[in-house]
Amino acid sequence: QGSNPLRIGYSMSLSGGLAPNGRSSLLAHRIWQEDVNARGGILGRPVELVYYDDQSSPANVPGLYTKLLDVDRVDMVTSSYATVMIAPSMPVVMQRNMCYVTLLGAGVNEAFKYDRYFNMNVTGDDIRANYAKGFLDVAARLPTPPRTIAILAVDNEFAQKAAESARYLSKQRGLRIVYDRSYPPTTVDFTPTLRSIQAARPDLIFIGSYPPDSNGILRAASELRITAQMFGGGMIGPQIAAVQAQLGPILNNLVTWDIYSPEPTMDFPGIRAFQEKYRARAVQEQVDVLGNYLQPYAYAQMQVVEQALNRVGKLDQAALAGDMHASIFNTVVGDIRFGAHGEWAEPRNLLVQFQGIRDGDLEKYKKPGAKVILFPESLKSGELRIPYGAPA
Amino acid sequence: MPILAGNSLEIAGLDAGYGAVRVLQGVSLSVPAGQTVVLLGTNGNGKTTLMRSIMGQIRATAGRIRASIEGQERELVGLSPEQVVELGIVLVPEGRRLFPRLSVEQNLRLGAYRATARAALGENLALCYELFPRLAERRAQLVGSMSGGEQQMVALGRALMSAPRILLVDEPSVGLAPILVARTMEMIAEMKARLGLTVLMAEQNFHQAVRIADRGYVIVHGHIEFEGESAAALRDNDLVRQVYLGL
Amino acid sequence: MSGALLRAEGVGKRFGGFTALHAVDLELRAGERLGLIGPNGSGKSTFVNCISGDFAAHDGRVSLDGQALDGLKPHRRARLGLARTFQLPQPFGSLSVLENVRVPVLFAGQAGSATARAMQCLEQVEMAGKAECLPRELTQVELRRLELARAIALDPQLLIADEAMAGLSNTEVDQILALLFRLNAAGTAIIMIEHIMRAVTAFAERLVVFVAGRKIADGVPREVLALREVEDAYLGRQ
Amino acid sequence: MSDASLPLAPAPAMAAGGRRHLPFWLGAVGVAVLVFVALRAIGNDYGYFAGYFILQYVVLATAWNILGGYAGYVNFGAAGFMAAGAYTAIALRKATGLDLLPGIAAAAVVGALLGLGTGYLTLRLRGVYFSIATLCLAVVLQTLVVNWDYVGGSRGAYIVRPREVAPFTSYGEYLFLVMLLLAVLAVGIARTVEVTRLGRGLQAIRDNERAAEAVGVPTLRLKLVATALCGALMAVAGAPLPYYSGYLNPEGAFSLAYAVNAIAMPLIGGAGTWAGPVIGAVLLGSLQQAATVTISSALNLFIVGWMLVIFVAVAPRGILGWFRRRR
Amino acid sequence: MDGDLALLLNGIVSGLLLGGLYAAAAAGLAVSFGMLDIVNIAHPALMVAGGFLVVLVGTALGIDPLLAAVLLAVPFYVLGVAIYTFYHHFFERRGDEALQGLAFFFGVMFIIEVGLVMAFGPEQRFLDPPYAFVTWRIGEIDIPLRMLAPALLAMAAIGALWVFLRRSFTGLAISAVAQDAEALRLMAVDPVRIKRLAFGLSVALAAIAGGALVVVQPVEPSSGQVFIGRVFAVCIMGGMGSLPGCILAAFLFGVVENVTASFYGPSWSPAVAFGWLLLVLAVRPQGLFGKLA
Ligand SMILES: Nc1ncnc2c1ncn2[C@@H]1O[C@H](COP(=O)(O)OP(=O)(O)OP(=O)(O)O)[C@@H](O)[C@H]1O
Ligand SMILES: Nc1ncnc2c1ncn2[C@@H]1O[C@H](COP(=O)(O)OP(=O)(O)OP(=O)(O)O)[C@@H](O)[C@H]1O
Ligand SMILES: [Mg+2]
Ligand SMILES: [Mg+2]
Repeated sequence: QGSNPLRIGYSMSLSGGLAPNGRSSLLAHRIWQEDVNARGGILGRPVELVYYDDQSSPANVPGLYTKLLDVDRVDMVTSSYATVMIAPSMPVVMQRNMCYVTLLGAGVNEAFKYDRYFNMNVTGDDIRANYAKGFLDVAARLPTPPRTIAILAVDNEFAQKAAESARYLSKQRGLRIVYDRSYPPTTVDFTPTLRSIQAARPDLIFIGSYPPDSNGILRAASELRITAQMFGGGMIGPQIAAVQAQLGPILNNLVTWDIYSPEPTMDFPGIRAFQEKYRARAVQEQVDVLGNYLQPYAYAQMQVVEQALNRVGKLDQAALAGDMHASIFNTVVGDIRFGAHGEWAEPRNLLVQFQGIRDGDLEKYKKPGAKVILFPESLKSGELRIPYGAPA
Repeated sequence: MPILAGNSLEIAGLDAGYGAVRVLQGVSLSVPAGQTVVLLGTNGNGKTTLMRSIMGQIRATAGRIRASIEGQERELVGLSPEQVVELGIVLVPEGRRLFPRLSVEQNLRLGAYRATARAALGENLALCYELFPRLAERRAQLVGSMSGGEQQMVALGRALMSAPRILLVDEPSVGLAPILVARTMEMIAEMKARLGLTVLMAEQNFHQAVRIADRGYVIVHGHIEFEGESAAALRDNDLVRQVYLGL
Repeated sequence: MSGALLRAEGVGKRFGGFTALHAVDLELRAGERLGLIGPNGSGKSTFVNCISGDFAAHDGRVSLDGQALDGLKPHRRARLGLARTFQLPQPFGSLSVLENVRVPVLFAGQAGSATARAMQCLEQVEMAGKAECLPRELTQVELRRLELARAIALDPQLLIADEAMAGLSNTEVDQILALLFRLNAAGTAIIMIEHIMRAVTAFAERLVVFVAGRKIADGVPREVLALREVEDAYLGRQ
Repeated sequence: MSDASLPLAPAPAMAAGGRRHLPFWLGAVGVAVLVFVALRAIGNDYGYFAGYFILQYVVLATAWNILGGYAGYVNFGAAGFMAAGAYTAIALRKATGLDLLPGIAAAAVVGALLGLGTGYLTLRLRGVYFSIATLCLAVVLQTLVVNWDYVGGSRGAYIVRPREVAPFTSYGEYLFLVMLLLAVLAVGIARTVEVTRLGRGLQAIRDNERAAEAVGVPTLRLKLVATALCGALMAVAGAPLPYYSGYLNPEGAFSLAYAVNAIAMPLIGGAGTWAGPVIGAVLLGSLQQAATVTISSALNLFIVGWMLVIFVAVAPRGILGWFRRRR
Repeated sequence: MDGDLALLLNGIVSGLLLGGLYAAAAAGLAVSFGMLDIVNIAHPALMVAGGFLVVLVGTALGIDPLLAAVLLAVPFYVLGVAIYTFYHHFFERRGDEALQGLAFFFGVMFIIEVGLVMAFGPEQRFLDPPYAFVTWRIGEIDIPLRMLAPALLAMAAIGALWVFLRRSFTGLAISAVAQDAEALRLMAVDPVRIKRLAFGLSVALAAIAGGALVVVQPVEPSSGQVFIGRVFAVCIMGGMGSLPGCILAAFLFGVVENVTASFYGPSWSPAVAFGWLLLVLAVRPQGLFGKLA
């Protein structure tokens, strides 16, 4: 029995649009696997990861999870990255009453209300009330209080939720929304869109975008010399090393949502060791070289599973779920606790700002100071600089 | 003016066909320099097959095809159509085979693709429009939308553009109005005279063909059944009279 | 009863700036054998296409057996009994000869066994032996026959044969002629477009001549052929 | 440029026995029952999911074949029709609470109407022009869905399906059975088309539309029937999708994979016959499924790509073409 | 200047620049698809592969991406010749190209995409020349060199190709070859050689387009999918095989997209652009500049 491995199964996006995040999370998982096996595994059993490439296609997911559960008979399931991949796995996982720790879903459980669902994401239960809060809170303290805001978001579920939050909170705080549009992921040229935004002369520009578009948007913004007191908000992309390398000074003074920054306020136990191991292998594995984004969360995702299993001491899904609801987990992304719906009990959406960026060199992102945390108060590590568009 | 000497074709014991179907069996004929030779034969007797074998579009299974061009002897069997055309042997194919979505002029220009013809492009184009004034009027029309007769002119013109030494023509009269059949024959004769061509023409229209023919062959079921040394000899032959003159 | 089977009045057709047909009138009695001749490019095929509905004529009206055809699609006209063959044979390349003929029977024929009727049509054109062949295995004559068999299968009142004999030998021309005569004897009116004068004179009871998109003569063949304009434009000096 | 007349395998001359319907239906139902019983005996839900995955492609490929195989009109917009079906099911559920089966019926209607509309809009187009027009249609549809908040817009729609359906061991089994019946129905329809005059007419259109019209084939009507049938079946293939995955977003529903497979599968099996798409879908579908669940890396797609190339290269007339003697 | 007018003018200018990129992407297809009748659905994937290699070569040699693209055009020409040779051997020679060829190129597309993931990883790649950060400003109108330089290169390449096609016999043969390859042999032209050459050229153009793409935006292995619909649409709208038509259609497409984005929001751009194409097709099935034979 001792050498009989404990199998954790999931689907991963190793090809297709989600592959960059998929592959780097996989590397984080493998590092965790090595760490845990070096410690003697879980419940005395070595850990084995069973994963398949879902090709970033949601239609593959239900089949893969059925295979994992019915044929491979894995002991635990976790998820790949992103809502669109997690949601199609839910019916299958729920059917088998498995305890399910997922990675960066957004509001998946609002529909399913599954009590064994646990999500590793900082957004918390109420995305609408929390996601853009940092952006608007920080804006509220600007020397000249902003009166208008423009909102632009890509047509995908996460960015739309981000935009909805910005819309909701803006209205709540009496900001006038002078531009509110979405764009299709196939957009190539953002110049006309940004020019329309510019024409509306907003004080704040909130953008919900995804990696390839974030580049286009920021490039176009710099070409059009767009300035605003604050620009950014919900951009996914500037967190990624390749984007940081390419955009260089264009990122300066950009404020955006984030989940991790190597600031002293986030120096959680184990995170440096993890990132060291990760960075040592990232180039060779052709994944994000910094590991400053979801990679620590992927590691932490497995830590949650590990700690629950160790506490419960047996593969009892109901007991595991109970433990997860009740316990605090000490992970490389800090101590976390899950709320009733499986989201983090206390949301921890960061608002960060790129500061003093003069070039695309990546070394600075390994140290504090390049991407300072403005929000939440508890993790704050620097002061806001305005406006966006000013040289470093 | 081109040298008249030595553009001739000599076919000996030629066998050819399509896969298992043997169409030509031991065909021998000669096209002497500067002459117009007609190949008579009703449908499906192998005229087109012979033309295609000469051009290298069909590989002969036996026999020889020797061309003498400007005093140079060449064996044609085994050559590709491109190589045959490069030698100056040009075919006006059955069904004309024009490029329907190109204009008249583009079709004509393509005719001048072979190296020697390129040099004379301007000259030949002018000659072409002189011979076929209708084409000059319609030089920008897409060939696909032209009537049968007009297309036949383009086909002849295109062959002319290749600056041929030996011209092969496969059933030029098909689908042409009587007046045009006559005119086509005259045009072929005129092209021959102007360019000093040697001509091999497959035809069913005996009366018209024989007007410009110096000699002729009758092909029946892939065999040469009769060889007429002159137009008169053809006219007097029983086989010809039976098949073509309905006597 | 006016007696006219086909009546075309003022049929005109332009291609861009070029007028291929200038207001052509033509009437045809039931069972008549009409020869339509004219130099290449004089608009014969264009006229046929206007009658059959392949082209939308710019001007004019066409009626068959008293029924106006204008605006009807070609297949409707075909079902009303107007059959045509194409100048270049247009077989259904992936269907066997028999299936080629079954298509019109299925869509326009009467009830009964389509296969039997199709075979019957093939027998009429002496193609029964090739029923299982694919069109690419046929010779030119056979393709013409297939073309005719498909037309016959429509039980037409009027058959327009657009150069059904081009490129055929004398004997073959005679065979097709005999076939057309047989059809005609059974009551089908026929318009024959042909450049083979032997066939035209043997077949037509009336001759129409087109030149440059205009009808320049219409009458008894002997008289028409003797006309100066016809000789100049079409026959040439013999 | 290549007009509607695409060179395809010559249709087999229908033998007299080919027209008998009862044996076919009995056979088809027999096979279906056999498959179902076998999977049930294995008693493994994964079998149902893999089966569903393959069967949806059987329906999709069969639908494509009606227009593409018989009539020679290559439809690039399969994903659009499929998504139209899926979103019809979602919209119906949101509006009325009706679930899968009514959703399928509604999808059939919507798909047929959409097909009819496509047919009308593109009736003058032939060859590649038609193909590109269908591609455009899919893009336009996707934009509409993305901007249609009622069905979730770009955020996607959740369908929380019941965990159990009365006599079945699991919802997966139920879905599989539904898709199995749809597949039998689709193949049956395709075969009926093939052996009736509709199929002959479509083949005539494929070979030579002008000549078809001249011999009395109502080409427009036939094409419209074909586009409507094709659209309806494709939509039907998509209708259970939201129930299958519990969540659907436009990107997933309009995935390029559907358009590609809808074309590749009939080609690999042998286009222009009812059995071809079935063979192609089963073969390529199982291959894809097998590659996905056995190879845990991006290599699986790589292999599928190569298999596609190799298949079409070695079996240019489809698998069926191997068995059919060249006449 | 009036705000809306400036917006419109800028929409048009940026649309033209975007059109330059589309033209670069579509020109190769105008040759393979428009003239040779080869439905090369993998063309955008080839373009992206070109983009990756441009990054690789440009970084290694420290040269401008556009220059790297021009250099890469040569090996891409060879690649095109190889692909065509395979295609000819397995499909065209047997007369199976129309549909089977389509499936073949779908396969090629997958292979390229996944091949790129396996070779370079899924991360985006970029290579920014210094001028990519320069924007010219003429009155109210912005002209970013990031968009202008690729557009100019594309125009130059397409112009050269056009002159070649119009002026040379080979060009004439290329436009004839799809219509009747056998007849072409009777003009002393080897149709296979012509097609090989033309397809090689079309793939070489994919390399140039790849360079243009890299300057405009970073590339990812799946970047090509965005372009599939657009480049085919541009080809069709321009009229098959007409290069000037292709360029004009590309410009129109870019302008329609960008003006729509300026005034009605970007989410309607594709629907308007493609819907407009549908309309063009319904009214003028042969495309804007196509001729009917
Ligand atoms: N591609 C082919 N495959 C098989 N048999 C063929 C092929 N082409 C021609 N044939 C056959 O070869 C024989 C000779 O044909 P060919 O075309 O040479 O005759 P032809 O004298 O030119 O007749 P026509 O007057 O019709 O042009 C015919 O019986 C024909 O059926
Ligand atoms: N689609 C078209 N576009 C432009 N011109 C055309 C078109 N179709 C035919 N024409 C022109 O119309 C004229 C009449 O052509 P038509 O085919 O009717 O002639 P025809 O009398 O049948 O000649 P033939 O005896 O050679 O077959 C020709 O000059 C032809 O070029
Ligand atoms: Mg012949
Ligand atoms: Mg005609």
